Amino acid sequence: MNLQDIIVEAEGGQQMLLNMGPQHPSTHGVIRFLVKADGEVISEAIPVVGYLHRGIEKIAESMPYAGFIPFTDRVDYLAAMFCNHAFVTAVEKLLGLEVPRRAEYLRVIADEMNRIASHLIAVGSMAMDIGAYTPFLHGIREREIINDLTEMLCGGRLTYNYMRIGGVSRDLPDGFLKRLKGFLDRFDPGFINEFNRLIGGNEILVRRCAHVATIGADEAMDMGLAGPNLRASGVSWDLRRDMPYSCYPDLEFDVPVGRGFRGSLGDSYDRFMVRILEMSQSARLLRQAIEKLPDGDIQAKAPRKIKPPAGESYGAVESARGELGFYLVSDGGETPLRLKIRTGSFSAMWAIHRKSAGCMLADLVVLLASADIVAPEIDR
Amino acid sequence: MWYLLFSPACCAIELMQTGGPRTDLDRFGMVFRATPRQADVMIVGGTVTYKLAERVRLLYRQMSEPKYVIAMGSCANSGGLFQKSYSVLKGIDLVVPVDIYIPGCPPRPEALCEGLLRLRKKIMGEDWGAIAAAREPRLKGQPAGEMAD
Amino acid sequence: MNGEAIYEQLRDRFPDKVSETRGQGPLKCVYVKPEAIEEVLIALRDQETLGFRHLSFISGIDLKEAIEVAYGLISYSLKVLILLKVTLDHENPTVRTVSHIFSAANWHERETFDLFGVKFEGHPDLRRLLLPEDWKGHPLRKDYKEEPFYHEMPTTREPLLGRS
Amino acid sequence: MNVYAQTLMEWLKVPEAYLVYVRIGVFFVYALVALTFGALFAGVTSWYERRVAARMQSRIGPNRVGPQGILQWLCDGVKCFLKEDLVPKEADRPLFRLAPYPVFIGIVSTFVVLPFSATVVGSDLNVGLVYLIAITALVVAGILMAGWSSNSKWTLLGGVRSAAQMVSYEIPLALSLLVVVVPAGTLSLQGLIRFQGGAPWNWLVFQSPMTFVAFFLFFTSALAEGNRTPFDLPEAESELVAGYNTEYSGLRFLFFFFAEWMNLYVIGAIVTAVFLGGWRIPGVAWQRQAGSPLLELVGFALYLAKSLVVVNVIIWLRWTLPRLRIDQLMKMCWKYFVPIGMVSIVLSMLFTALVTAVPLLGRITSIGLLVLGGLIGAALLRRTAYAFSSFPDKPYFKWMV
Repeated sequence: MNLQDIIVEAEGGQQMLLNMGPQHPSTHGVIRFLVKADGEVISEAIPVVGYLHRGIEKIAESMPYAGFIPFTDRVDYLAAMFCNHAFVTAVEKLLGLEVPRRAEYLRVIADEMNRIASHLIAVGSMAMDIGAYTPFLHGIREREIINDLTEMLCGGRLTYNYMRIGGVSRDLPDGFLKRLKGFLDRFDPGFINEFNRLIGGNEILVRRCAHVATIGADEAMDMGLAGPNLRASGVSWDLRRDMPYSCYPDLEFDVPVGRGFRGSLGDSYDRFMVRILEMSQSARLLRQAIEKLPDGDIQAKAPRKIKPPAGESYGAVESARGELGFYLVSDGGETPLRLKIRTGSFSAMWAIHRKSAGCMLADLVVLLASADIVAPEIDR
Repeated sequence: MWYLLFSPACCAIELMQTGGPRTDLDRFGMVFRATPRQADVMIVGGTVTYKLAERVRLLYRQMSEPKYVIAMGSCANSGGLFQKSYSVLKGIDLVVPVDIYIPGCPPRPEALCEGLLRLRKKIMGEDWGAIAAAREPRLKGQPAGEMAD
Repeated sequence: MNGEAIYEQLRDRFPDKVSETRGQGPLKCVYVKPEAIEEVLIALRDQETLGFRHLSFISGIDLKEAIEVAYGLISYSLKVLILLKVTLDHENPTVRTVSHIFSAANWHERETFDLFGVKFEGHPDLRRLLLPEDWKGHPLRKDYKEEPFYHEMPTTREPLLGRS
Repeated sequence: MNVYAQTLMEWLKVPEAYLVYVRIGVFFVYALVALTFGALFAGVTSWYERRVAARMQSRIGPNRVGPQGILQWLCDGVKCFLKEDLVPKEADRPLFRLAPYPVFIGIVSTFVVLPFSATVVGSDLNVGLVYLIAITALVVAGILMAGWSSNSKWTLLGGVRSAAQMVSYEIPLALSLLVVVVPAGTLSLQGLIRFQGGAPWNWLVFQSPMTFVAFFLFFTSALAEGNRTPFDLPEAESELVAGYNTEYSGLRFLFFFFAEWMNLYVIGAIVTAVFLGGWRIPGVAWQRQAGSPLLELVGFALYLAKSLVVVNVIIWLRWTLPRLRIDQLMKMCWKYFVPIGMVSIVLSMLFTALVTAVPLLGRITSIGLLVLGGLIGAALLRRTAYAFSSFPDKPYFKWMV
């Protein structure tokens, strides 16, 4: 059944068919929903994705390995560092390359900074979708500081192109760690507490989010959810801890899990709160990484022309939106034979499709925001 | 000037940050409107695929005169990084007329501010008679505006 | 338990349906007969000692003479990723759907159908996911050719500046 | 206004027969002045709101047009004038064109009874409150018309939401006003103001516990009535694009826009008149205030200042609170507000009877409630002071330690 048939069928029936998007203020990026609604109550919200399908996977097949790193930035523009990281991990696994310790630490520092930045947008835009505009801009304010830091680090505000196969592109600039420490002192616990006072504990927000679109643990696993969405459902699964990569085994951190903070397990408020808790864990990781940062090289000796042997590898990192994996098939040439990008938003979007029935129109917006969707990650 | 909240990709974040605390677009009296009817300028920030291009065209037709388009970022200008892709439109000027092109991938907030101020300058220098003449056929014959989604 | 041991177990259980461990590089895989993919996945998911509850991805691979579909599975208890593959005919690739086993597969299969033209039999809603519905061809196949126009929009553009 | 017409006649020595014309003239001028005041207020408030919002969000806000950007609203207005007045192809054309007017009229007509000071009032209707509630119902009709005629589902949803919400909240609104009417014994706005005194303990808010409750009831319901956050569902940007005015552009949108901000003043003015002592100056009898131009001006300034405080609070609320869901909104109205209003009326009657018997009790209650109100205000101030302090170290949630 194609879209036209769905439209015709719904128009003939008792239900109202709403076309939500692609230009709709709350759809994060361009996502379109065909909402079958009976008044305010949704009977089905059919997502129509692909408005941002840029064929990155096809481009990869014609690009040399090193030249593809800038493209990975655009897979998830809110958390571009993770895409860098996952891709270089996949290539390094294929090459069997050992990355210097210092480079690993720099990667982790960059990653965790990016995680904070991404979660800030996630929780802020959730508040915005519920109607409070101010917390979002407070998030943006903190994010600007992180943007400054990444600009110092790699010259980019959004799209970093920081990691290289076998290391990172440049070492820390002077004064970077001091500024990062300054930011952390301000951010955790100061900003997080302020944010919680402003919006996290707001009774209206709690009422809007608690018990809304509850996803149980079994359901979450079945739908392939990952990252904070999965953890909010009570499944303690974090690639950083469970399938360790980079220098995460050296660092101590907790994995916050949803436990029905104000409602039932796995509801929208849990997803919101898990992200806030994760931000403070990221700050903790950053502090440790600054402490332990070793001296040494930042770049392993990688061949100038990267030509990995034929084979397959899967480089996965725990991105801000869950498991981000690059499945790489090489035939021994200069370009990959196939690159498949597995993203968290893709499965989250499917979960939204499944969970939307029975929600109210306003709940769909909450569900969408709480799942933290980024359109290009779905479409690639 | 009120801008339309429509940004497909990466540049959306920079657009938000431009409206945010550091480079405050509200200083120039620019706020976003969610509906194309009330917006004066459509900022197309990001990659436009063929699937989306029809929507961009529709949104442009839904806007009321006088209307302006800003192509933000190299993807919107010419396809940018994704020129080689099979599904990306190579520049939005193939579907809608563009007033200002802002380079960058994504452009910095300062660049976007500059672009908007340039647009303002451009509007100040416009010949009103010519615009009225250009609008004439539309007012007479054609149906005004399409339905919104 | 590492990947090799799991492949071993699978071979013991389905001796004629699961192949030897193949592939080079860090990630090895086993080939499963296309008609057996459902039972193998059910076994992987439901066996207590394995517990592969997470379908990470489904990916098509175009090898020019054949199309492969790869299934990446993660076990929460064993903390390991395994890769299963089926080999399909290049002209008319068809395989049974697994969307009733892992509901996450629903969209992954739609995506694979969209980009590779792999037909998943029994899929409840096999439509194009990413590309417009009237798109011609499956772009991630190696023999895909771009059309000059899509809905009167040119797909190519004259260079703005001469190449210097 | 009749007083002024009389004075003018005597001053100009116009024969008695022309009284009607002079009256019409005076009313016309007054209407113009009131409308200009309303429009000016709406415009400046829209700028002011943007500045306040910007401050709350650590931004600057419009500051380019005029000193501190105060003329920004004028720019936006002119821009809207020049924009194409677009009617969608499939819209119900006459209805679509007509819809903004009821909204605008509904809001502007409230200026008939809203006083500015002791004698400057359009018409001191003896059913002023009833008139207010009745005339603002026009707004619902306009919004519903706009929602329906645009022939778009978003506007329809916005219109229906708005209608449901406004019709529902009119009931607690009226009930809370009745609570006040019981002790005052009048429905006229001027009468209510005269009943109150200048000093805070003579205000109707602190008259009795019931009026105290009614004040909050009224304030909340008025927010809902005026589609302000946390009740701005009809124009919920993230849900319904822009609600009922999605399809409007140019001048017609401007009407909605103006109505929205004028409504701010109307809410502030009603709250001030009914609960906060209106134009009364502490320690001055209202009869004296009616006579002297200077005292009238002072009264007007006081009135405006009080209204502005209320407007300010509304703006703060708008930029802090998220919005409710439609079912929660309805539940709140019918399950809590209406019963509270009903009970308050009954209790208010009993209390009035009691106070008539024991006058001292009334005085004690007033002062007690004033202290309570002061405490609430102090708590609010503490919260505000907190916003100016640096980041806190104490976690908000206990389990976050």
